[in-house]
Amino acid sequence: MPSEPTDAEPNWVHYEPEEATLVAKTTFNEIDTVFEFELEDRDELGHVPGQFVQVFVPGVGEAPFSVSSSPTKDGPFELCIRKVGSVTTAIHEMEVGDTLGIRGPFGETCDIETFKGNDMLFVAGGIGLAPLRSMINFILYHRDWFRDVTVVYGCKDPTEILFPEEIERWQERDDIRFDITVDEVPEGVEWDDHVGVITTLLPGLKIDAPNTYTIVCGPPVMFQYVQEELDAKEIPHDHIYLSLERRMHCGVGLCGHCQINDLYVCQDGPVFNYEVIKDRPEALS
Amino acid sequence: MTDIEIKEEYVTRVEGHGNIVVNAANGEVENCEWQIVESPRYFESMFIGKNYEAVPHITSRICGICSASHVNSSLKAVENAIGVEISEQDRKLRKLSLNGEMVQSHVLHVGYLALPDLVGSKSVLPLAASHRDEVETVIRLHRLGNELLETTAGRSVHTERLIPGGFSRIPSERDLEDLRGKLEGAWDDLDAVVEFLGTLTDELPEFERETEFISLTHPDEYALLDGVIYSSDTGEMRNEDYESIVNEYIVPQSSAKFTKHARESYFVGALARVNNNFDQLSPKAKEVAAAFGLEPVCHDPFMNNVAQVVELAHLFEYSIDLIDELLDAGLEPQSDYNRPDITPEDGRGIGIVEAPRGILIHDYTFEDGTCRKANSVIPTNQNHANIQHDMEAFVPTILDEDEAEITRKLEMLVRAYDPCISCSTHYLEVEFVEG
Amino acid sequence: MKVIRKSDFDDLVNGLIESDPREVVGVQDDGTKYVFKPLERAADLSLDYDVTMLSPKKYFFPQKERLVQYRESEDGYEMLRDWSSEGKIIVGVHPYDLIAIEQLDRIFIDTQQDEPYRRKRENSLLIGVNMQAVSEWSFAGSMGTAVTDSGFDLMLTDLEDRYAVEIGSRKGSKLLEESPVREATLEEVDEVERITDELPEKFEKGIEFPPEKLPSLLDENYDNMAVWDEYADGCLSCGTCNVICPTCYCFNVDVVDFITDDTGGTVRRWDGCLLEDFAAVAGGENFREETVQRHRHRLMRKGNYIYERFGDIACIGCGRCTQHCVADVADPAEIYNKLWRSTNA
Amino acid sequence: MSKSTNMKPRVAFFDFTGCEGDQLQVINLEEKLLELVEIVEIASFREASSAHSDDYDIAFVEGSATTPHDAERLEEIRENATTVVALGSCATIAGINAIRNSQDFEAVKERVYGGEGDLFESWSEAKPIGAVIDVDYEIPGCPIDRQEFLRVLTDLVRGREPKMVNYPVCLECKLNENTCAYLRDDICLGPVTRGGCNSICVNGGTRCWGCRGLVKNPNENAACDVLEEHGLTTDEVMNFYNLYFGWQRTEEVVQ
Ligand SMILES: Cc1cc2nc3c(=O)[nH]c(=O)nc-3n(C[C@H](O)[C@H](O)[C@H](O)COP(=O)(O)OP(=O)(O)OC[C@H]3O[C@@H](n4cnc5c(N)ncnc54)[C@H](O)[C@@H]3O)c2cc1C
Ligand code: SF4
Ligand code: SF4
Ligand code: SF4
Repeated sequence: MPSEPTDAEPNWVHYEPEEATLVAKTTFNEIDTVFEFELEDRDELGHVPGQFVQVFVPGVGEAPFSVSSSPTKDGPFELCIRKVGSVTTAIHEMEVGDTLGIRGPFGETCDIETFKGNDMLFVAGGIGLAPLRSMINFILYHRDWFRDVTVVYGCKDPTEILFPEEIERWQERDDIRFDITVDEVPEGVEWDDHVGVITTLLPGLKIDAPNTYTIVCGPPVMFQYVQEELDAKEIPHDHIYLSLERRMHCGVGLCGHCQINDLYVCQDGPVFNYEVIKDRPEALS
Repeated sequence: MTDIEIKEEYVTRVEGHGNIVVNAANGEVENCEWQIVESPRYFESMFIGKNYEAVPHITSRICGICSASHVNSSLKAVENAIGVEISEQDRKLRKLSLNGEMVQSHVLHVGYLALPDLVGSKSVLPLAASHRDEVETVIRLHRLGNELLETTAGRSVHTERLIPGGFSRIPSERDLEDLRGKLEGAWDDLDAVVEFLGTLTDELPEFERETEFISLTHPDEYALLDGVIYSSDTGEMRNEDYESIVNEYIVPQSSAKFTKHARESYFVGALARVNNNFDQLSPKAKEVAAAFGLEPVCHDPFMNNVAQVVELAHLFEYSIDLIDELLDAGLEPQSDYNRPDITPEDGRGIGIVEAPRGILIHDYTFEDGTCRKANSVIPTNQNHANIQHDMEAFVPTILDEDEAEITRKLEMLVRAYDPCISCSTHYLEVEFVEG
Repeated sequence: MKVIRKSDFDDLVNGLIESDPREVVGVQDDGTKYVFKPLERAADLSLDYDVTMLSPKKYFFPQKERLVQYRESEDGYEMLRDWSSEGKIIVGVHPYDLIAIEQLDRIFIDTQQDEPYRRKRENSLLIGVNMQAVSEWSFAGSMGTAVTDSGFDLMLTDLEDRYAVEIGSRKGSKLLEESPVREATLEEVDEVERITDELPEKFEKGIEFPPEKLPSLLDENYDNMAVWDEYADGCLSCGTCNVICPTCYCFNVDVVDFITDDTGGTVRRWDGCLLEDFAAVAGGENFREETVQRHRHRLMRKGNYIYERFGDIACIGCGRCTQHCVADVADPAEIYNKLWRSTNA
Repeated sequence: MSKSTNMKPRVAFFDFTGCEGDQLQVINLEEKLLELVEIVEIASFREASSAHSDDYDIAFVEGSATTPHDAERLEEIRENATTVVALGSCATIAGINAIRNSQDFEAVKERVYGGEGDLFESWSEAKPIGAVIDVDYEIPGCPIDRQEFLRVLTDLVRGREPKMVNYPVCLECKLNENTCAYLRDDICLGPVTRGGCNSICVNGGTRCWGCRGLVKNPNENAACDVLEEHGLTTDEVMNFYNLYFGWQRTEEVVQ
C-alpha cells in the first residue's frame, strides 16, 4: 500500500523528487550544455556553492550534478552537464518546457567564512569548471571579502571550453586573474592563448602560500599533478579543497556507493579538505 | 496447365527448419520433396561421458516445445539403466507434467500455428484485433498448460524439478488444489475453442491416404507416460525392439533420419493415439470427437488438429483425476531439496513416452554412472516419411490450382503434423523447381 | 517481569494472526534451516532455533522496495512516493538481531532520516526470544550481543511450559493486556537471570580480544596485505556475506518500467560492496577494482568505519556470513583474530 | 518531459542451431505479447508467423552458428539490423552445443549418422553468434528469463543501454533464502555463473548448472577448490564446467 503523499515531514528523506522545468539551455559543444531549471513549488533551490542535486529523469534514472550557478543569482538554478551515458544523454535531449525530478541540494562543502581576507586560487580541469563556477561567481559577488582571486582552467582543446562568454567577461575584469590553457589545438581551430597541460600554468603564479585557499576540481589523474605543484608552492594542505566524484544512488549517506574508506562523498563531500582525504587510500586512485 | 515451381524455404509457424520442393510440368509431377535442412545437432554425442544427473538436463535442450517429454523419456531410460524406481506419487506428478506440456503444445499448435491458416491470416497476432475473444481464450488455455507444467516441474521450458529418482521438489497440496480449480474453470474456454474450430473445419482440404498408425498402448489407461508400442497394422510390440520397429534410415534431402515399419511410412502423434486408443479417451474427449465426426480409423492427416483438441479435453479430465488421486491419498512430504540417494548400476535402459507429436524414445547405456552410448528417436523423424508420401499423393489432386494456393495447402499439410524439426534436428520450406 | 503459559502465548499469537491488520511473521523450520516467514498459526513457530538465514532486517528494509512511481501525463510527469508504510508483527527475534536492528535504527532513523524505513519500523512490533540453541558459527558471546535489555517490545525466555516475558515498550505491554499473564515469582526471575548470564559462555567461537579494540586494530592493519590477501584469494565476489548480514544496508536504485506502460518507478534493492561493479563509476573507473580491496572494505566497515560514524561495531557476531560463504573466507572472527595475533604476537 | 515520438521499432526473430525454447519463452509472455505488438512491429518471427520482411531494426537471434550457411545468414541479418541481440545460451556462449567441441568431430559424426555423417555440412565446432558477427547485446539463459527479455526490449525501445547482470547466481540464491547446495552435499556452479535468472534452478530444489555462462571475472580457481573440497576430481569438475562453459573457457579465458 503506497503511503499517503501528504503526510511527509519535510526533513525526512522520502525519495520523491520535486518537479523542475527546463527553462533554458545553452550548448557549448557536442557534449557540454548548461541547463536552467525552475522548481515547481519553490523559488530558490537554497544551495551553497559546491553542493549538488540528484536529477531524476523518469524512465531513465537518477544522477548527481553539482549546481553550477551561484546562490547569489536570482531565479532558475543551473546545471552544466556533460553527455556521458544514459541519464546525461536523456537530459541533453530535453527541450525547454520539459520537466524532470530534482532532489537536494545535498552535500557538505567548504566554509567560505574561513576564506575571508585571503587569496583564492581555483584550479579547474575540463568539466570540473562546472562545480567551481558556482563558487567563483559567489566570490566575485562578494569580491571585497577577499584579496587576490585567481582562476586556472585547462581544457582538452578550444572546442571544449565551457562558458566562453562568461570567461571573456572574467578575463576583462581587472579584479580577477584568469589563465586558460588547452592540451592541444586541432587543425583548423583558432587559438592564440596558452597550450599545454594545466600544471604548466601553475609555476608562473605568484602565491602567498600561507594566505591562499585553493579549490581544485577535475579528473582524478589531474589532482596528483596539481598537488605536486601546490606542494612546490608550499600551500598548507588544510588550505586545499577538492571536489570528488563517485557513483551515488541516494545522495543522503545510505547507499554506500560513494564511500571512500570511512567517508561518504555525498555527505562529507563532495568538496573535501585535502588534509582530511590525503590519508584515505581510496580517495584519489 | 501451367508449370509449377515451388521452393518454399523454411516453412513458417512450425518448430524448426524444413523446405517444400515441388516441380511439375504439363500436369505431371516431376519432383516433390519434403527436405529437412536443420543444422545437425549431434545430440547423441553430447551425452557421451556425462553422468546420469546431467543426461536428462541435456536431453531437455533437444527441444524447447516438448522439453518435458524429453526429460520424462530420458529419466525413464536413465532410471531403467541405472536401476532406480520411483514412487507412485512421483509417477503421477510426472504424468501431470507431461499432461501440462501436451496441453501447452497442442494449444500452441492449434491456436497459434494452425488457426491462422483457417481464418486466412499470417499469424495469430493480427487476430488479436479481428478475433480478440478467441485469441484471449487460446492464450488462457496456453497459460493453463504452462501452469500445469510450472506447478509440477518448476519451469515451463526446460524443467528443473524432474530428476533421476523423482522430484527435487514437489508441489504443495495447496498448489495442486489451485491447479485443480483452474482446470475445472477451463471447460468454457475449451468449449469455445471446439465451437470456433467447428465453424472452420470446412477450410480443411479434403484428403485421405491409408497409412499405419503407431503409438503406445496401455491396458488401463490412454497411454502417455507408460505403455508398449502398438501398430494399427501389426498390433502390440516389445519396447526393447524399437530399433527394428522404427528402422531409421538416412535420406540425402534431410539432416533428420527417416523411419518406416510395416509399410513405406507411418504416422505418430495425436491422430495415431486417438485412432489406436480411442476407447480409453475420457467421456468429454469422446464428446468432442463426436462433435467433429472424428472416429477411428481416420486416415485424413488434416484431422490431426482435431485429434489434438480431442486430446485437450482428455488431458483436462485426466489431470483432474490425477490431482484427485494425489490429494485423496495425501501428499507424502519430502525435502525441499530432494536428491535421492542413488548407487548407479551398469546397464542399458530404454525410455519411451508419448510426446505431443508422438512416441519419443531415448536409449542409454551407463557404466559407473556415466553415459557410454546414447540413441534417440524423435517423433517428428518418424513422421517425415509419412509427410513425404502424403505430399506425393496430395500434389496431383491439387495441381489445377495456382502456385500460391498449392503452396498454402502443402504448408497446411506439413503444419497438420505439427512437426518439431529442431527435435528431429530443425525447418520448413516449399521449393518449386523448374520443370 | 511477567509470565505467560506457552499455550496462552500461542493463543495470543493466533489472535494477532486473526485480528491484527498487520502481517504476523515468525521463525519457522523450513526443513533444512530456519527462516522468518509469514505465520499461518502459532504452532508453526520454532522458537528454539539457532539462527535464521536472513535477519528480520528484510521487513524494514526490503530486498526490493518501490520508492517512487511516475506517470506520464499531458504536461509532464507526475511523481509520487510509492513505498509501503506497512509494519509487521515479528515473533522470535534473537538478541543479536535486536541489536542489529537498533543499529539500523540509529542510521536510518536517528541520523539519516530515511522515511520508508522509519514508517515500517515504527509500525512494527518486535517479540524477542532468548536463545535456546547456539549456532556453531556464531560468536555473539564475545561481541557482547548474546543478550540485550533493549530493542524489543516483548522479550521471551523459555521456561519449559511457560515464557518469562520482559516488557520493553508501551506497545508491548498493551499487547499483553488481554492475555492471562501473571507476575514472575522470585525463582522465575532468578532462573531467567541464570539463563541470560550463562548464554554468552555457550559459544564455541569468539574473538580473542575485547570488541572495543576492533576499530583501532583495523586502523593499524589497513595495510596488512598478508592477511587480507589470504582471504581475498578465495573470495568469489558473490556478495553473499553482504546480503546475509543483519547490519549491511547498501543498496542500488533501478528504474523499472514496462514497454507498454506510461508509468514506471524506481526500486531500491540490496547491493553488496563485495560485488565487482559496486564502486565503478561512469567512464569505467573502478575505485575498488581488486577483490582484496572490496574484501577489506567490508571488514573495515564492520569493525571501524561504522563505528567511527555511528558509534557501533557493525558486526553482531551472528555467524551468518561464515555459515553461508561458499568459499569459506568470510568469517569475521577468524580474520579479526588473525589480525590481532599478527599485531600482538 | 514529452514522450519522444518514436516510430514503431521493427523487431525480428531468427533461429539457428538450438531448441527454439527462447522464442517459446517470448510466446509464453501470453497477454504481454499482445501488448508488446502494439508498441513494436514484428517484422519476422518464423516460429509464430508467416509474415516476413527484411526491414527491421532489432534482430533477436537464437541458436548457435554451426555451418557456413549460418554464417551467411548471420552476415545478412547484421547488415539489415541496427541492433543485434543474441538470445539464449546457444547464441551467447554456444550453450550445450559446445559440449561436442571438445570431442573428436569424426567420432561425433560417426555416433549420430554412422558412415554418412558427411552428407550434412557442419563445422567441427558450434559457435556463439558473437564469434561470427558483431553482437550488440546478449540475453543469456537456457532458456531466457521472460522478465529479462522484456527489460532489454524496453531498454532498447526507450533508448537506454541494456545492462547485463554481472554478479554470480549465488547472490540471488541467498536473497531467495535457499539452502545452499554445498550445505546439503550437492554441488553447484552458482558461484561463477552470471546471475539474472533469480536462481530459479536452486529455487526448484536443485543446483545451478551454469546455463547463463561465466560472470565477467569469475574466480575459477576458488570455485574449483570448492568443488574439489566437495569430492569432485579435477576431471569431474571440468566435465561439469563443460556443460555450458566449454566455449567461454577455451575461447575467452584461456586465450
Ligand atoms: C557530486 C557529483 C557532482 C557531479 N557534478 C557533475 C556536473 O556538474 N556535471 C557533469 O556533467 N557531471 C557531474 N557529475 C558526474 C555525473 O554524475 C555522471 O556523469 C553521471 O552520473 C553519469 O550518468 P549517466 O547515466 O549519464 O551515465 P552512465 O554511464 O549511463 O551511468 C551508468 C550508471 O552508472 C551509475 N553511475 C555512474 N557514474 C555515476 C555517478 N558519478 N554518480 C551516480 N551514478 C553513477 C548510474 O547508476 C548510471 O545509471 C557529478 C558527480 C558527482 C558525484
Ligand atoms: S559480518 Fe557476518 S557475523 Fe558479523 S553481523 Fe554480519 S553476517 Fe553476522
Ligand atoms: S546453491 Fe549454488 S547458487 Fe545457491 S548459494 Fe549455493 S553455490 Fe551459490
Ligand atoms: S540457476 Fe543456473 S542453470 Fe538455472 S537458470 Fe540460473 S544460471 Fe541457468
